[in-house]
Amino acid sequence: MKRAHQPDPEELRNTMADKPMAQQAAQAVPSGGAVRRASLSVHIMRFRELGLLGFVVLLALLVQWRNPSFLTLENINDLLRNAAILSILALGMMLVIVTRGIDLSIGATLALSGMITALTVSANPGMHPMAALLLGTAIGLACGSLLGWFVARLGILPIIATLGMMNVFRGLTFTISGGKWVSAHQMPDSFTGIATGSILGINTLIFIAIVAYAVFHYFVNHTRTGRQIYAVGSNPEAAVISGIPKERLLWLVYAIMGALSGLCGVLWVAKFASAQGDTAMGYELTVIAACVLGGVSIAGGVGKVSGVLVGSLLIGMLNNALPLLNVSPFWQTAIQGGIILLAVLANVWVKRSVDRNHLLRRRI
Amino acid sequence: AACGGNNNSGNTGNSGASGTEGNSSGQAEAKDDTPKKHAIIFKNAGNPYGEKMIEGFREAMAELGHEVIAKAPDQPTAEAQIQIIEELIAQKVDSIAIAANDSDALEPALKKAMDRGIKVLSLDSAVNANSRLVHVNQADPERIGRTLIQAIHEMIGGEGQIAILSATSQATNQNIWIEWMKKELENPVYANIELVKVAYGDDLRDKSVSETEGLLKSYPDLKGIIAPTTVGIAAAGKVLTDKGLKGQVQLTGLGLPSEMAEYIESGVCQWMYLWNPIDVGYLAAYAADALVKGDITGAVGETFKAGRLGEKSIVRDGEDGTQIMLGDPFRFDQSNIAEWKNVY
Amino acid sequence: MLWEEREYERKRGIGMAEFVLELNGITKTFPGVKALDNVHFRLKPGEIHALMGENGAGKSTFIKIITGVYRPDEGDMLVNGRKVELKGPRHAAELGIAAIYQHVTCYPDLTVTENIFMGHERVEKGTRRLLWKEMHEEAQRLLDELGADFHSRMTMGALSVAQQQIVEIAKALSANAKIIIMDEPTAALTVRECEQLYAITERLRAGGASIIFISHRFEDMYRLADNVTVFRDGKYIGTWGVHDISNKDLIVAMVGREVTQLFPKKETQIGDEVLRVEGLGATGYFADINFSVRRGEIVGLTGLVGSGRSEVCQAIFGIGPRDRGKIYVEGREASIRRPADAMALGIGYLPEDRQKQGLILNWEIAGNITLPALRRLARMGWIRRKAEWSVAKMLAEKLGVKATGIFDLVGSLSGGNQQKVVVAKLLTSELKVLILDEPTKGVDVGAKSAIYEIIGELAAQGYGILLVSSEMPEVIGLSDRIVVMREGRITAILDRSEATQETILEAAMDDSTRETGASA
Amino acid sequence: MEPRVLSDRKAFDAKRFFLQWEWMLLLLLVAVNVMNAQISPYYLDFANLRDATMAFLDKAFIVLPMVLVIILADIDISVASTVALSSVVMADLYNRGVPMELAIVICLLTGTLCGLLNGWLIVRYRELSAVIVTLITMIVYRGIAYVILEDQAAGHFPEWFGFLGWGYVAGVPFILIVFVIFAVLFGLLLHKTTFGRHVYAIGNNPTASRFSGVPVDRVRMIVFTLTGFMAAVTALFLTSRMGSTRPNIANMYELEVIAMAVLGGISTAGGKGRMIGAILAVFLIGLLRYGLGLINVNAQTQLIIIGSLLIAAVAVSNLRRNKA
Ligand SMILES: Nc1ncnc2c1ncn2[C@@H]1O[C@H](COP(=O)(O)OP(=O)(O)OP(=O)(O)O)[C@@H](O)[C@H]1O
Ligand SMILES: Nc1ncnc2c1ncn2[C@@H]1O[C@H](COP(=O)(O)OP(=O)(O)OP(=O)(O)O)[C@@H](O)[C@H]1O
Ligand SMILES: [Mg+2]
Ligand SMILES: [Mg+2]
Repeated sequence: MKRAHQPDPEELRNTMADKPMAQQAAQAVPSGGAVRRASLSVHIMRFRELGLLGFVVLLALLVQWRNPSFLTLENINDLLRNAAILSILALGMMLVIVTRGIDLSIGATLALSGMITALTVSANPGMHPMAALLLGTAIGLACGSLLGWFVARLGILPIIATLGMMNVFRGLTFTISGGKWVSAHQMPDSFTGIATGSILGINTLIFIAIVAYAVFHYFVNHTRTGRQIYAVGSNPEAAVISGIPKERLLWLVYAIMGALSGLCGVLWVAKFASAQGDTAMGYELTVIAACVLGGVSIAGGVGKVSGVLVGSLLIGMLNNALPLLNVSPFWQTAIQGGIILLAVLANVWVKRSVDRNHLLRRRI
Repeated sequence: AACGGNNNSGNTGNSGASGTEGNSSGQAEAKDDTPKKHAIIFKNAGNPYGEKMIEGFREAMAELGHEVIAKAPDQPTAEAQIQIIEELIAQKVDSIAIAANDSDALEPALKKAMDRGIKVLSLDSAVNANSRLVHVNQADPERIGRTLIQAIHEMIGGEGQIAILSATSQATNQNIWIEWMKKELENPVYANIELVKVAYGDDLRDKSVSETEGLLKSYPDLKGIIAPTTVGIAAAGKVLTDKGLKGQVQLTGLGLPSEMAEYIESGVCQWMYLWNPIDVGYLAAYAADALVKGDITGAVGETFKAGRLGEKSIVRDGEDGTQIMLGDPFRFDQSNIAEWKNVY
Repeated sequence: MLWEEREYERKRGIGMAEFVLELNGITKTFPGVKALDNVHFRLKPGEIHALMGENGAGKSTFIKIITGVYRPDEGDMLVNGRKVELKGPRHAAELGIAAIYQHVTCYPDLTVTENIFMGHERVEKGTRRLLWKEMHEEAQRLLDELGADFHSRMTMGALSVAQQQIVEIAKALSANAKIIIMDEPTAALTVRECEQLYAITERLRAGGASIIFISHRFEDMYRLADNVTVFRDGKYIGTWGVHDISNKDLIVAMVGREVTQLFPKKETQIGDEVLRVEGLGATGYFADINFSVRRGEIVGLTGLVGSGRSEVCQAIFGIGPRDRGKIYVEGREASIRRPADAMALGIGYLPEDRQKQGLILNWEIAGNITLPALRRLARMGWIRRKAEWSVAKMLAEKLGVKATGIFDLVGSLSGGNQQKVVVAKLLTSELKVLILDEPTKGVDVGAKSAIYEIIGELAAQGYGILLVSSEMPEVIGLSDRIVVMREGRITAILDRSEATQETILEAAMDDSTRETGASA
Repeated sequence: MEPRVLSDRKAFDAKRFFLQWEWMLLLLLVAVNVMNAQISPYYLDFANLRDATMAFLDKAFIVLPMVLVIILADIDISVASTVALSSVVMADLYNRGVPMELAIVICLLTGTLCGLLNGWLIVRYRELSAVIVTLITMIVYRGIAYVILEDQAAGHFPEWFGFLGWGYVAGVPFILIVFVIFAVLFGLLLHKTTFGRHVYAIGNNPTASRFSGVPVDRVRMIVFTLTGFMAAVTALFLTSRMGSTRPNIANMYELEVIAMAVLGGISTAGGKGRMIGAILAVFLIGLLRYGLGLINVNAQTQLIIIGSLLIAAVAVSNLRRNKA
């Protein structure tokens, strides 16, 4: 029933060969046991993140065994600080992917907003850091809105629109900076303090990420607009027929993604105390990988805030742990890829065995 | 049907037969003063270091009255530089000065250029001896390597663990410098210094930061970090500053004054080195002009006048290459950083 | 502005108007097709109004105009006597119009509750926060009321089509709609579920709603409707009281001619066994399936929705799971691991969901028909276009596909004609056994009798036919033998002579369901 | 039922015919050429034009199978890594004393194997989509290339190997000839054979295809394997052009390849598009880049121009379709 007209590799799944397990749960119990069934299926849904979380914990223990400095407070703080930007971007990307889209331009948007903000701050050292954050976010928002307009109104496929704008934004960054970098000495301490300072005893970056997660959790699960975004991703045709403002929501999703990229641009520049033209080049693929690890379905409609969090943490952990393990630099990429592959496959195996158990339990 | 690459030796690196004589063929070498077209290719666009180099190149060419074509690909890859070389060949430029993204991979393309009578030289980051007439070397790799070890030795008081934070694992320059550093360390003077690791930050900010943090955690007794790359040293400076390790872990290496001013002024990095990229470009321009005019051919012993830099001579570079030395690396410390930080 | 309209209505008093809904002179053209041509329609308060017509008559298009999905080229629409110009689906919903569409339009990844409340969620005043608990409870209440056997927190995609239909109805109920439109809601339902639906519909009417009901089943109309309106080829034919018009006249109105015999059972020579399954089983789906089909025989396979018929068929066809049992074709044990194996052995399968499983909607008729037989129409992998087209033309004409040519896009055909194209796909290969899964689902009388005729003819030609159907008259009328399934097992194999509605239902339902549903 | 006669003539629909995307591309291509010739005196030089094709054709080899992949509604982002791995394997073997001929064969095998592994993972683990699988193998393949060559470059190939990337046959670049042959083969494969028809069918509706007996899994495996093979072909030509190789070769090629296919009218939603469009797009982007390079437009402006072109072209085609 899912997207009858839309060619979709996912659709193969819906053939009789492998039906969603909840359905099997539904048939397993005769009518009357509705409540029991629901709780069962709810548990299975949770299982995904749990499985991944288990993997993360296992990996953490393994690393800890090899290098005891891994699970120190300081290292965990470093890890989270480094994963903060990734995890914020992954939130926006989750929404984009939920609507069956993809955004390849975020690295470029991030660089553009970071560069403009850095230039502004270096010209006006007195600028309040909050103003810098707002400026960056606004620039990202503008970029994202433009993209959203292309996707929602002109109907350009997201992969093309964002690929094109990736080039444009990147080119603009180079042009605006005139080939120069903005360096640490040009940035006032108040600005770089965005990344080093702390709020309520938590590093600002981590704090911002936590706030972003809280806001997103609320937005996605407890507001109409949030749920409608999922509806659009789940079945765009149905969404149109039932009067959901699909175009506006698509636009909103890209605008949010842009705003987050803009915000992260400022954070990035503040964190590294340097703005360059090639900042975060290719970073979009890492962000997408985090989403995918976190169980966001490329086919749309599926994706959870908690999953994205775990996915980003896993990637953040890999980046943090491999240098600690004294792995040869030449092996790092391969190992990283291998672990991601393993995590994804393990997820599938677990899911399949759960399915099989359900089938076995069915009464015929 | 022609084909590139007449490379017949089997070893890597700077090898191969004489690349110079056979190529300076044909072309009329009348010493005319008509304006020529000189091209410079940098590694990638949007790199202030490269911009400065190009600035120096332009400055010299303006003095000489020639036209400059300055190019850089959007990404630092050899593939993109090959394409640019093709475009320059088509425009029939007179010389190409290139800061290479890969020492070997440009060989067929540059040979094609030389076959068409274009004078090819490399600057900053060399191509192998086969694919150039001469290399304009910003500083002697041996001097850089040894100087950096000497510097860290002095900073940490002659004893303790040190680590190197490099660019990518295949960056040619860095690898040569690291080789020299290791050679220098063999000197008994450094018996108490232990090089614990060479980490690679890939010239990416985030990766360099993670790698630095990893070093600090894996080697709690680490006394010093040498980062012979501009991105790496700035990232390391930032990490040391943020973690309040000033004075506990020393930092030196090669960095841009503008990027490092903050850390040199604060003392996180007591001093570091770099050459003047403007002069590198400037020197390359005079060398290119001399090559085109036929004043030099790239052979050892030849000399030419390089504007404000005075008389320069061509010296041997390794087995079979030749190079022009700019001079020693320049030391930046608290006394002079203020005047340089706004230059480049 | 909307508020003003409502306010105005309130002052006038709802129900004062003679008709809750009135459409005049509606015309709608799609590129190349005049789907509706100056049609009229009137709906009285508290009425159940059947809308009938052949496939492609324009019924669904008409519905989409009422719900604001399409805008009419010409014509007026009056709600409660007031002229409205719909701005979109949401506007229609605000006017109290809700529709259950022919092709279920749900959000498979969301929960049942969300599906029910999408577009009119309950939110906290002020904070606009969604009131999940309240919605879940309300949804569950609606579902319980509708006799659903699933939970409101389940994922929609996990439900069967019938269950999804119930959710759609719950959605209309939750929106408090005053005008409810159901486009072929019974097409995917079995007898028991139809009964439930009738009851629900009656209750809706009792609650003050007016209902437009589209169906190809006459039984639906007689059981429910007060009046019936007939469209044909996009034109308005007439409106009658259900009991004022004879069945025969109604069919003439719909089809434009007389449809003589509905079940043209030809006398066929029943020959040797072509297909036999022994001990077929798939963990969690079905078990111990034994039956056989002989040459020239039509074996009906029936049961309630979800009894596992489709799974059995697909296992035989090599596309579904199967972990036990043997399949024999013409006495020889067959190893079938994928559809191509089954087709090579002479087994063809007509899938139950023609849009998803049967057709490539944005392809031409020709390409669709020849897809299963491409290999044979090609020389060393090279497609021979001429041969391909002539086969397609021959089959499409033989089955009477209503289109301008074989290069029409299948997606632009009406349901019945799409179904004929799916049947044509089967005939491209040289088959011995045809497994037809609900071949007349959502097909009009005319096309239905055409398909029955085709089935009879195929049996006469010596095909062994396994006919899966939920429609009792169809199964009884066509089959030589009837296999009845319940919850993944065969509960009875009845001979033509012993098969009646009662005997079949008895085998199809277990004790608990029989009490509620056996009145049919 | 009344007998009905169905036409089996394809009515010539002038509007539809001229609204085809390929015309638009052709028009753009002509425009680019005219513009280039106008602004650069070096452009209309036969030798230059001929050599220009050599500079961008290497990645074009991957565009051909990528068209099939995208029509299947899949995507393969591991291609650049496959190029790197096959190139590195070949060079490393050669430098270890394996004869070049054999090394080339192994290079092709490596690419094919990478593609096969992609295909196998995608088919075996249907829960994962092609994006996910190839995103991961992209990292893995590149990683293995690093493991093999570490920080070394490998090269010093025999002289004849340079012919692949730099040689001419009767004045025509060898790489162009090979590309034309492959392009024709792929065009025929996609448009004239059952295999091609199956690819379109799967891209449009995989479920219905399965029910029609189309060997869905096999077709997908073959297409991904072909992609791997063509990536290895690219590796051959690219390595020949560079004369040596490193693990970071062909960086970010995947996005350029996808951009070319997509500009060529191949819809990432699957089931739509034609080979000729992609080929036109290859030349369009290649020649545009070359022209911009000749007038020394800087890299950042080139990025902006190419990005805007991609969007503008697709936007215009969308607008036209909506109007039609
Ligand atoms: N979006 C569309 N584009 C083009 N033609 C269409 C479209 N929708 C419907 N049509 C055509 O309009 C006519 C009426 O179709 P409609 O779906 O309303 O018929 P129907 O009466 O509901 O048939 P069925 O009983 O099979 O559901 C058909 O000829 C159909 O091909
Ligand atoms: N399109 C579908 N999507 C999801 N689940 C389905 C779908 N079709 C059937 N099912 C589920 O598969 C189970 C087995 O149903 P199956 O289709 O084999 O039954 P059936 O007796 O053939 O019924 P029907 O004739 O309606 O297909 C059913 O319980 C139903 O929940
Ligand atoms: Mg209809
Ligand atoms: Mg069924």
